[in-house]
Amino acid sequence: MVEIVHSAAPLCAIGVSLVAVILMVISKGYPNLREFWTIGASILKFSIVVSMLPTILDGKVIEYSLYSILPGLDIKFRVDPMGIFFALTASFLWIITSFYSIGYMRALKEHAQTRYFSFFAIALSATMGVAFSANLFTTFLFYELITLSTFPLVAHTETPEAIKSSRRYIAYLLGTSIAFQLSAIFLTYNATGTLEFSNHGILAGKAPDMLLIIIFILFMAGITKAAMMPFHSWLPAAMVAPTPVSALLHAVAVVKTGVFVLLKVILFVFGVDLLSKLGVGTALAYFASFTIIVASFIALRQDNLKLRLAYSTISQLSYVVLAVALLTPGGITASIMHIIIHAFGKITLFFAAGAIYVATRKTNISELNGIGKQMPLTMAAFTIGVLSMIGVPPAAGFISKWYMISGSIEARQIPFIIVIAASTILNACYFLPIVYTAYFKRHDNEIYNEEWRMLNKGYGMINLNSEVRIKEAPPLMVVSLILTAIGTLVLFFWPSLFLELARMVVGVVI
Amino acid sequence: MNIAEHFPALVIVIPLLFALITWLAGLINRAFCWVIALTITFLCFLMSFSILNTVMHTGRISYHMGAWEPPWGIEYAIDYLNGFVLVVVSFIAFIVTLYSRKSVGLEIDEEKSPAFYSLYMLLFTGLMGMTITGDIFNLYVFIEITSLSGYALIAIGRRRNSLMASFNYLILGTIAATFILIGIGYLYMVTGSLNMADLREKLPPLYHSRVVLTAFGFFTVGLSLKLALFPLHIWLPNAYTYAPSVVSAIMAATSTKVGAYAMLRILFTVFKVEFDLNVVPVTKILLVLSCIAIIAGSILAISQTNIKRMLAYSSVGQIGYIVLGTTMANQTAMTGSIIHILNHALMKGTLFLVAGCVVYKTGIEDISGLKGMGQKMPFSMAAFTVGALSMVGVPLTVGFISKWYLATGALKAGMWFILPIILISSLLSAIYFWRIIEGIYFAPAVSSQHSEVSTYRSLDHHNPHPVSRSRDDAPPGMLIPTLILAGLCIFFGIAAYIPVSVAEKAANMLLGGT
Amino acid sequence: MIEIIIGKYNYWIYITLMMIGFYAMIAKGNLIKKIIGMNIFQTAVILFYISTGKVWGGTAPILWDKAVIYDNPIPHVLMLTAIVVSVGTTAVAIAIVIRIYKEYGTMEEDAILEIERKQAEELRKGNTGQREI
Amino acid sequence: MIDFILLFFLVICAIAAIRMKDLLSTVIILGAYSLIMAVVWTRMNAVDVAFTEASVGAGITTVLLIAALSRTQRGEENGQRSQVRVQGSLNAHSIISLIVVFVTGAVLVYGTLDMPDYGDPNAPSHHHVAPRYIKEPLEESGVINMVTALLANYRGYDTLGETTVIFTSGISVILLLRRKIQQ
Amino acid sequence: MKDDIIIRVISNLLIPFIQLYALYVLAHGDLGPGGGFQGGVIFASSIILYVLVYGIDEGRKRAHQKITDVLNSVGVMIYGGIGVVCLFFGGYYLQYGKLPLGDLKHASHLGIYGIEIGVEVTVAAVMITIFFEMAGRKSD
Repeated sequence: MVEIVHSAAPLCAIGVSLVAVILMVISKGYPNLREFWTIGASILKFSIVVSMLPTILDGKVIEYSLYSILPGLDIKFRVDPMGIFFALTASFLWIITSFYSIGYMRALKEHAQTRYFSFFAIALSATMGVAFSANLFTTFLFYELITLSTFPLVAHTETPEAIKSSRRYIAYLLGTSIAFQLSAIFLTYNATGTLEFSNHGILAGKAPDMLLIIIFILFMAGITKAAMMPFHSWLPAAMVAPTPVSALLHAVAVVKTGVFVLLKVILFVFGVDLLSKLGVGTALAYFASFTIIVASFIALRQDNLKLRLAYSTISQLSYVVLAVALLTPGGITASIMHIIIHAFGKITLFFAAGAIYVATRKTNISELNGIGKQMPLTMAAFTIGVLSMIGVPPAAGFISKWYMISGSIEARQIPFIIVIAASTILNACYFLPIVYTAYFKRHDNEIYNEEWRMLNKGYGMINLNSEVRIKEAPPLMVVSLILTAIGTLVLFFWPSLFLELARMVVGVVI
Repeated sequence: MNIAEHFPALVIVIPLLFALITWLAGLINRAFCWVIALTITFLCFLMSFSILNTVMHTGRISYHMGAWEPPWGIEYAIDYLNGFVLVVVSFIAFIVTLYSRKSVGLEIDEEKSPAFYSLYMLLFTGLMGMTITGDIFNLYVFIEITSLSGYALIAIGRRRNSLMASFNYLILGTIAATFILIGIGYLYMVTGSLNMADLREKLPPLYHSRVVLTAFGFFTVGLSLKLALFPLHIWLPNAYTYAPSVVSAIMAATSTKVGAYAMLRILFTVFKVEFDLNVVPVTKILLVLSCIAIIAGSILAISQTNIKRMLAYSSVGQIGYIVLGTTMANQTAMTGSIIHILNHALMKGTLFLVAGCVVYKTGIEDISGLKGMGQKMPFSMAAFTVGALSMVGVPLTVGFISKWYLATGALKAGMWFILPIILISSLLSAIYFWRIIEGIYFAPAVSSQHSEVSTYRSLDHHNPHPVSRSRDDAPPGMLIPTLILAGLCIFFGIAAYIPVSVAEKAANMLLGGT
Repeated sequence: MIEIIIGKYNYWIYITLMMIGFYAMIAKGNLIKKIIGMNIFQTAVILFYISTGKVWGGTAPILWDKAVIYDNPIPHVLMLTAIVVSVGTTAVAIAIVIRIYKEYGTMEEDAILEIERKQAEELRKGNTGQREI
Repeated sequence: MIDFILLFFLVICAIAAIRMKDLLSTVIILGAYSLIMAVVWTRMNAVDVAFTEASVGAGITTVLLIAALSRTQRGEENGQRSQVRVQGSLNAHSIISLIVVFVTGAVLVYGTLDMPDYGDPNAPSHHHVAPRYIKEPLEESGVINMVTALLANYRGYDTLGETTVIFTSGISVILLLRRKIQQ
Repeated sequence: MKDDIIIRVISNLLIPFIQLYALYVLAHGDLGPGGGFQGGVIFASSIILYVLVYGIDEGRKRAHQKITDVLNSVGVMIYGGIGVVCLFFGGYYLQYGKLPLGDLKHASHLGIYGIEIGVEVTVAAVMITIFFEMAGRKSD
């Protein structure tokens, strides 16, 4: 039996950014102070999470039950290896993203920055809440909170199309979670009388198989944040948001929350044994494979950089699902690892995209000819990210791919190896061209400068004459994207900590 | 004399007498009216609270009017259920009264205010009386007091449509009351008793008598008319739309609830639960009707452009919830519907009060006019958002508690098909409320063309506020009550055990437990 | 069968009366007619009550000798209240009708609805037709 | 027999009252209806009720209705404003109403089948609480008119409610009709 | 109709008797049919007759608006008040027996009279009010 430590640390980790929100709103008029709060909160949050790490590594579990609304509806937190894993990822990336978005927002002189940073912080607390939640109700609570608090970020620009796509965003996320997730929760509670997560699942033997399968399907349909097809179209739509939002929320917080909750449900509500007994795991795996392939094909056809990244996200998320659906140690390890690995890789790519936009106002891949010479650092980081996505050493993507393959071998599921291989090729097909354009396509100077003048007339940021000149984005942004790129490499060379956590998870669930 | 022992009588008599005094005082100085109304509603709230407290400790209270023991005299019988409802009604009334001063000052001609407040108090008295009485004929009398004052209060809405709305309400209300009267007569004929508890004892041998069945049918139809259960809701939307804001608020928040309470009384106190389940298929009929009501109400609400009308239709749906819970006749669901009496009162109260604030400030009544209000009236709009989220049933709001109990209750009763209905209606309400919230916060302020419409909608002699994005919220006198209600929507969503503890006892009692 | 009719025919007459009034309430277009129907309806119900208090050979419930049979006084009392209620309702209804006539210049439901429909259209067009109280 | 004729008259009056086009005569007929009703009740020994009906139903109500007519209009026009629509809708409407009415009436008749016969001295309603009211008015209330005793004493609270209803209607009428400042 | 001598005389003759009769009905309510309610209505009808004969403004002179307005509520107040008084003498609400007016029989009797008076006042006043409010000129 695992030893349980009672401590309010998880609560602090969640609360700190909420406190920060208040301070931000108070210091509305003083941007520097406000940004200071953001940074301070993010660093504090990260350190709190880290402070919990040793306890977890000792094989203990931190619990804190905050309040019980009604019997069965407790707000309760439990920090287990998986939770801390996710929390580390999110909170660390928040630090970097804060720097990045400060640079971004100021460079573009965006409006309503206080609202932006405040809701950003709230979203992060909600993410922590999901990471640490000990039962389905708490999860659902913070899951909804993420949805609601990210809406203002998606709708940030308040242009008609921003409103339109944010409406689709809310419709998908709120709608499905109310319709399917909530009903799944009701059914679970009715069947088991509890909503607590437990290592070997709570549903085993509590209901007829038919009902269990229905509940499973409801959960899968309800956790739309995982962007499984056919419930994926909110993610591309959400790309109208400012790039940092896309970066953190749609590459890390929101979608990762989706897959994280999915894992939680699969491992701690149903349990590996039950699922393998029901045989829905394989079905889910096929579903995921379908998403992987189709999304990759759609990504091929996107010219808008962010959209292509979005579709790649959709397929990458399904990696996680696919891996866990194998229900083998290797698979589970792979899916957990892929959460962080994809997070670092994808955020790098988004940062790069944002940097390019800030520096040159270019959003389409076809316009990026020769950008590599112009923004060498950015593109270097971009390349690393791409490698990680494809899964080529020395980028971390290789690790997850490796475990995935071993997992499918354990599961004797050769088809999925083929799927992975195929998708790897597809990744290469839609990412390498970007790198190629960026570095090796020369561009005719005349048109080039012409373009430049037109482009920069309105913004009056730079007025360059005929020569191509190095023009990186503001330092804050460049630094942060380089950091994430380095992170990707680091994860390849020293993944031990995270592997350790992943193994602990595998240890308890199997 | 021990005053506390007479609270059951006083909680009705005091507002009644002061309704008269309000009228007299109004003849001297109109400023008194509001003060008296406020004081008395608050006093009643305190009294009902202490009554509920006593009930929780000592169980059912029975007060004999004129010391004539039942069944000879009229009895006031207070148990967990109507103790709870008493507190809800009196509290909401207090809040709305607190709010009313400015709003009434705007929407009612000054020299009419004494009559208005007097009738307002009478409405309140009637509601309290319907709740507290233990004698079916006395119930009828109080129903009539409530209805009569209601007709007049609706009819003085500031647009002429209110007259027709009120007249239709009068006709249907009279039909309902007369049906109830017929029911009483039939029951009296075969039992010779008018006392609810006594009837409960005397009826079971007669359960299969055609007279009793007919009486039951007439009670059900009459009360359904009163509480506007679909499809007998036709009077409600117009009435709530054209009535003065204060009246819409108090009626939407309390009178339909009291109707629902009376329904519970007849279904589960005068008749026993076995009757409803085994002898007549009433629970099944009501089940179907309420399901239709829930869905239809939400769908109709979506297609509205006028805020108050939209809220009215959503009320139709919410009433469906209350009835739905009772029809499953199991502990959890019943708790759900009793708790929803409170929760819906809070939510709808909040929303209608906000609607009143908007009318007061800008005269806007249609949804498109709310665009950009987030900047203009931040606090009111915050309250609106809370109320709306709570209607959708987001966790940590009262709405979620009701849905939780209803859904789990439905599952306990093995009625799976209820679950999708509840969730679909949540989705629909999410749609029609989200549309508004989005407009409030993420849309530019209404264009000049809009503001023209709005000034047209508003009173000619009192529209000093051109619609602008500049910060200009409702006066504190209206804002504070609204915020209190909104706050309670959250508070009871978190501290749910407080009302639930009462509601569970009440549900248990209704279902024949002790 | 026949004794049922003998015993019940007057109930059925009351019910006929009620239904006449009820019909007028819901079917008539003229508001005054609705009010009149309302009166008939309520009076018929009262008649029904009173008849339930009748006892063959009973005398008016005014005590002068304990020996005699008296009619049951309870329905009488209840119906006193009911009559009062009905006159109160009628008064309010009439008041509303007078106001309606003042505003719309007619007492025909359809005509009024017509006017309201027109008003709603104007309102959609946005040109003013606001009234003062 | 006389009772039957009176009841028959009542039905005639009722039908006439709602058939008449001329509202004034309708009101007059309603007054007649109330008077006959009062007579019927006297025949049933409900003297107090009859008295009230005579003064209220035949008296006040009629007066008020006539007053209303004097301020509005006399004839019932069948909504000339929109002849076609009105006619069409009216017919459909009245058919539906007829169905509703017949159903309701049928249910009521169904209910009567189990009722104690008219005037049956063994009807339960005469034996549960009534005897006390009949025996005790003098001792317990000091009056010999049982109705008064019951009205003012045993069920005095209902009567308070009833008086309140009257007050309510008075205030309502004031609220609705009183002109602004009356010199 | 002011100038019709016969009607004037007859009504002048009748009105006092009608009002007297109203009081009689009230006072007699404990012995025979009648009571506050019927009495009130009859009293009101006398005023109505007066108005029919002499016109509204004349009528208003006799039954002043202020007075009727006040009496509207005074009646109910008497009624409710008696109930409250019973409380003060340690009884339940409306338990006339507890009133310090001799033995139970007597006390109840007087109590009943009291409330009947209350009813009569209110009913009369309200009926008069309603009539006056409704019998406005067609113009308004």
